[in-house]
Amino acid sequence: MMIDVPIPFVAHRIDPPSQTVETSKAEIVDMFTQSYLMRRLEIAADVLYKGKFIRGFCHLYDGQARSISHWSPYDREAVCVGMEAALNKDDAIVTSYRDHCTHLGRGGTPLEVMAELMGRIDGASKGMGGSMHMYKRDAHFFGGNGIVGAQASSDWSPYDRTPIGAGLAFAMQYEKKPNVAVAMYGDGAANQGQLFEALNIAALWDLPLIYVCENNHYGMGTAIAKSAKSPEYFKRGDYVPGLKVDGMDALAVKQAIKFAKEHCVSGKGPIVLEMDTYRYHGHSMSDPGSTYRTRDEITGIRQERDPVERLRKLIVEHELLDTAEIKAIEKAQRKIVDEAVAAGKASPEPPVENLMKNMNQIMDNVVVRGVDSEARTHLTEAYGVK
Amino acid sequence: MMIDVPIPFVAHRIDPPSQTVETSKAEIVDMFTQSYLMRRLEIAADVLYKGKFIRGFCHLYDGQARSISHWSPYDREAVCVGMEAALNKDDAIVTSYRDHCTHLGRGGTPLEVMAELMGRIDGASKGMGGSMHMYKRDAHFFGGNGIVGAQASSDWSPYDRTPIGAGLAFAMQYEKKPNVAVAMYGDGAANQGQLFEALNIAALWDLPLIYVCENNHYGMGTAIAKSAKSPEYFKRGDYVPGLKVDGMDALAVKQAIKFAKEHCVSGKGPIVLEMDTYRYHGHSMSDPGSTYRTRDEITGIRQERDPVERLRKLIVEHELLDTAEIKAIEKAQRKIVDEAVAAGKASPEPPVENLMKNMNQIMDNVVVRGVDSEARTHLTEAYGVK
Amino acid sequence: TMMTVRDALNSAMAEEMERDQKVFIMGEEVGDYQGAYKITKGLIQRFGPERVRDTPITEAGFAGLACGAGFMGLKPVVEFMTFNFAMQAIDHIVNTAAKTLYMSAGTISCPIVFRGPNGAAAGVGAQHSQCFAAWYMSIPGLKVVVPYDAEDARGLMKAAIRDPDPVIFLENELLYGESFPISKEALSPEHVAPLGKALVMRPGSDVTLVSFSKMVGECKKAAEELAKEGIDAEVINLRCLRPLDRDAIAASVRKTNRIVVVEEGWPQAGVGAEIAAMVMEDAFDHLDAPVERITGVDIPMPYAKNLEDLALPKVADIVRVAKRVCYK
Amino acid sequence: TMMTVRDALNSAMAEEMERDQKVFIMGEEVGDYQGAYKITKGLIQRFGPERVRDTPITEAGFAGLACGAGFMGLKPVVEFMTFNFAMQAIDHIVNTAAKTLYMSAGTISCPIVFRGPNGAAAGVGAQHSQCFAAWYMSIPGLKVVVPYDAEDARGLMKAAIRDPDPVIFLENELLYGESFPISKEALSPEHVAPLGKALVMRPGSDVTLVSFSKMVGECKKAAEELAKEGIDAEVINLRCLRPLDRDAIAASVRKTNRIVVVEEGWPQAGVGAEIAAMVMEDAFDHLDAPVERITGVDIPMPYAKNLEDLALPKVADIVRVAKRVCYK
Ligand SMILES: Cc1ncc(C[n+]2csc(CCOP(=O)(O)OP(=O)(O)O)c2C)c(N)n1
Ligand SMILES: Cc1ncc(C[n+]2csc(CCOP(=O)(O)OP(=O)(O)O)c2C)c(N)n1
Ligand SMILES: [Mg+2]
Ligand SMILES: [Mg+2]
Repeated sequence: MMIDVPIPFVAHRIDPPSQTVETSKAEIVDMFTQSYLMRRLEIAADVLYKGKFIRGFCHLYDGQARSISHWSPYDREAVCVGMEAALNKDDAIVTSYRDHCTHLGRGGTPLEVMAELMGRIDGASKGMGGSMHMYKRDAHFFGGNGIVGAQASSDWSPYDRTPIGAGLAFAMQYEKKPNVAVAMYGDGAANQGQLFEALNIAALWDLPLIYVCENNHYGMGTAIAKSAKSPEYFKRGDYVPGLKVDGMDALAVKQAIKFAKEHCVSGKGPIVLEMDTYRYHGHSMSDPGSTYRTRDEITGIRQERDPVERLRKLIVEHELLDTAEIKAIEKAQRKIVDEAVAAGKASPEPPVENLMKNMNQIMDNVVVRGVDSEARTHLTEAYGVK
Repeated sequence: MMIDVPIPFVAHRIDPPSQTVETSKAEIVDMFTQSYLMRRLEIAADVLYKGKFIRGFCHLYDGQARSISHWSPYDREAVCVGMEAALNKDDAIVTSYRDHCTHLGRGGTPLEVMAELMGRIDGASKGMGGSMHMYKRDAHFFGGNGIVGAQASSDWSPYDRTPIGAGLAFAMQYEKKPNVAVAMYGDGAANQGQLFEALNIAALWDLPLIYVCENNHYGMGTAIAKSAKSPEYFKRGDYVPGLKVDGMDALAVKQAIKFAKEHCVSGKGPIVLEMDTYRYHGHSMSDPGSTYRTRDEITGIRQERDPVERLRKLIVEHELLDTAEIKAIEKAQRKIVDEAVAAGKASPEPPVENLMKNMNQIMDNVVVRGVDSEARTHLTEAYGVK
Repeated sequence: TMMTVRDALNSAMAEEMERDQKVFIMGEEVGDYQGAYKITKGLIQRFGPERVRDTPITEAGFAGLACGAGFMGLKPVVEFMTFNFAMQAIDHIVNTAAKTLYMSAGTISCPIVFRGPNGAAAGVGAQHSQCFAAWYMSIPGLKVVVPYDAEDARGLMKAAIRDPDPVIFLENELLYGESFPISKEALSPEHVAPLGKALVMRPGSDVTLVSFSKMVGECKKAAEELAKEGIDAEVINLRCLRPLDRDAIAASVRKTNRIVVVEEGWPQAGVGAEIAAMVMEDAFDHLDAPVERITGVDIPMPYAKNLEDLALPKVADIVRVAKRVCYK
Repeated sequence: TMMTVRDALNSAMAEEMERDQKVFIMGEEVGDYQGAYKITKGLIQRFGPERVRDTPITEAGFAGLACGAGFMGLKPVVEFMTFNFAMQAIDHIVNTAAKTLYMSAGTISCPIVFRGPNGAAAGVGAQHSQCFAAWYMSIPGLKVVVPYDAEDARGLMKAAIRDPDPVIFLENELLYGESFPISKEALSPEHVAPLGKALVMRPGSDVTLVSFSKMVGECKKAAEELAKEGIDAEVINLRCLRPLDRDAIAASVRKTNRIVVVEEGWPQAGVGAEIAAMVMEDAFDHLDAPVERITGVDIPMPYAKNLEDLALPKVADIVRVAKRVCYK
């Protein structure tokens, strides 16, 4: 089944892929199912946050507002599901704090996400990492590499994912694997110098590296015009090819990632994808986004472009499922989320002995000091075999 | 008097300046005099280094070779004198370890250079900074901002000058001064991420900042093809205009800097200049430069392009001076250098009390610890008035 | 009167901007957004976007830029959204800001205040809970300020901005919203607190509790607990880690003969280590018990609340250890 | 047999590359140029450019890249031309390499060796003479190795490469060319030295001299001087700062009752501070004199030779202070 994506790709130093995407009923239904699950999961997380089940900075002026914006990826499901449709689990991903969806996309469970958010033992990182530090090693998911917590500032380190991504790509090449590494970052992070350092190395060494810039037009309260002289992120690799993609369209994302992966795996080096996500909602309370257009306009555009709605529309237009079938999917996903929330709440906190676990793998001679001089733990005695 | 520079400027996102440079007999003679002085000073420094008057890493495998290459700017006099011909002393400069010539260009004395190299009190930094840390605050020269010592590795920090330069430019703008800041860096340094960070800010804020990339085609043992995917340094500002300049031609440099300064001061923001310095000599022993062409070729090209020789030729061609007059200049400059060497050698080491001087300007409560607990110096007692 | 630490910092900066036109503010979200923690609230409205500069998220770039501006005689006050991000700029802080005055034989100075929240907040995990106090206090050429209450925050911020050399100003996010009594004197626009002087927050004769920033509050609480048990603790607020007020610490130890140092950071080569070493050097013969350090547990910060609680010192720890050194 | 530290490091890396194909080397000038200090000499010829990677001068970029490669199971050995330049990459070392294993509940590890010369060389001035030992030893999740001689260099480098977690390997440029006797055992390709164990270089009963890296040599010389004056000094080579062998230090103090710690770095919150604090905690009652720290002078490093000499500890300082703690 072939479907044309409405918005054309814009290319830089490369011929763009076709706007006609090969897909199937199963794929579209799966994308819808996945993205609907992601949407519900984020809504549930938001409720949990407000109910103080998830740690955050309630004393902050705008903590809640930030939390909502950080967690509500109303514009991100398309990127996640589109990406996974073109990758396999031997391809590696390193992403930003918005890692819940990525975690699901990589095959993680809703419970792993929910429990991690609440700092519980069933979490993706057993409660040690927190909401923004989920990892899934067996699916080559190297985490929301940054920081944790639904709060204004320390949720994550925009700077440190792209060189890591280059390292993942290096390993693919070193081990001669037919895979790529994907490094995801925001428009705000796109100005960080390390990005340019890593891209130069990746280009010199022809590493199979896909940069994915999720341009939601704001980094915290800063509009891109204030943070980037050249906000054409797909061109920011300069001498590296790039592609601008409608980041609200899962099929466009799939097509772009497929194209990028082929480019990389064929030995042509890195590529930069800009996912335009037309940020419809405020990034935070202080986002002026609502001052320059009416609520109606925003709602209207959202109905047109919302990634989940778009997939639903596709299903309806092409008569892939009937209304009852769609409803059944939605119901099933909501149930999954409800169960994950309940299981997450029921999940115990990590046991006290995990406090000093996993600091070193070889624990010989490692003695961890507690808060005072009398509290000492010999790690081999506590955790290890000699 | 109008003179055409032989090699055209290559421009990026800007119309290049004219190849015809307005100059005068006085200017050319002065450029020759200055650059001849710089050449002789560097040769003298080399001799001093070999005579162990200047500290260095003689135990290194290639210390000497590096020292020579680091100090012998056979390709740099043009950049220095050309630059000064277009700037005034209210414009600011921050440069790399090759700062001797820049120091002279800014009005520093040969003795200041020589004595600093030898770690003596008459040095530009009173012996505290070392060969690569000369400053001249009253001429807005903010140093060879990096490191010291004619040795293989720690002579300098390629990374930290461009943001500093942006800061100098910021101050010009903040104080509404009609001046520019010049930040100089090498082709190896050109890949550092901070460069891109600072350039983005400078471009966003329209700071009067000139990036000068001295492309001598190698960073230590690394040829540009191995360190930069895109070795077109004048284009590396991407969205920022750039100009490629024959860095061996003082008049071309002057024209380019004049052009760049006008661009900046008129409020158009930063610009990137690449000074192509066609590195004729080895950067070090391990430089393969001599393996791919014959000695004769290199000598031939050097005679054609050597910046000092070129200025001499210009004087002869345009009959600005006769042979005797040129000889007289050379003799006078050699004498200046000889005297500076002698005075430098005679200059005492800094007094012991300078050890703890200039760490803080407000010294209240500052007690400096010596090598053991009994050695303590109250700075206000030692140096200050309460 | 009462004042929050946030207002103390904000008013101190505003007054110094008023006083000296060379003072300007830069950092991420300091302008339109009013600061991630609202410390710069209202300043862009009052002083305009020329003097309150929103930067892109490029710490190395803007910290280096601040150094250049400082070289030229401007007085940047640079906000790091948290000091964790300052690691990206630390080369400029150490190699450019701290060392240039010395290297240039006193001709080029770098009058910058680098400020922002430092150390553990709550629920922000391993990458954003680090205390950098010990790192910075080791660097000659810097001054390192660690305010506790509103009085500290105002007086020390004003002193830091007026200091002609680089100052690291380590705040604590969890204190921003706390209200403290503030003296009339400290409210004067001309009041500055001295850099390098510790403050006795509570005199006592049995044991000295030394700390900085948020832990001063915990020590005060511990002192109250201890008083109930008949132990009279002296509480010292260091205020500044470089210069470190060794004399104040040694004088207290000469009186109490016992000392406990409290910090949230990691133990190895921490602030407590320095004070232990320094007390040994200056008052060894007066010690009736070993110097005790109370510190954060020597692990990356866990996220789960129960473990995070265990990773940081609490009042009960201070009480327990203070009793131990008093052999009670 | 005798071996230089350079050859010890070089042969250790070569053997580990031979042993494990996942080990590779990267850094500036490590390949064609053979290393700025020739530590990687011959390796590109032997193992090819795939496994000996010359990088551009972008420390943050290649250190971050190494972290990603480590996550995937490769074992990068990253050369910083000097550790001064590692400040540009320190966020990756601390926030990525050191903390990820913990944050990921043990699922993602980062087996990297970050190596290169650390501390003062000679005549290189303030920006390139800094000792980072105390900074790194404060970071949980890292191991920090500080070899002195060829025996250390070989055994510890091999252990560091085999360790599945990040290791900071602090060398000293001035030792590279020095030859040391090396045991037959240490020459075996299978020999590894334990991380976290100090070594008694010279047993003694009157005073303990503790140090690491180049200063171990100075302590040995000082011990000889002291012997002439009838003082029997025990010399301890720490070898590793994290884990720190507290037991070895405390055991020595229990025997000698006196200790002097020697380092080239700055005093405040330095290695010596930690050891002073730690000795107080573990052996306070055995101390007959305060722990003394000998350190670099608390200033940026001056360039002029006469001042540089004054800025660093010398054998005479060690002798003098050791006598002081022996009350002689
Ligand atoms: C190095 C660093 N500086 C600052 C921050 C604080 N911070 C967290 S998120 C953020 C904005 C990031 O914007 P963008 O990259 O556009 O991501 P978005 O939230 O829009 O997805 C900032 C400044 C940080 N985490 N790390
Ligand atoms: C951050 C940093 N990394 C590495 C070095 C070591 N180093 C000194 S000079 C140099 C080469 C610089 O090359 P380039 O920028 O081309 O300058 P050139 O010597 O050719 O003028 C290197 C790697 C340093 N000083 N600073
Ligand atoms: Mg964004
Ligand atoms: Mg070069």
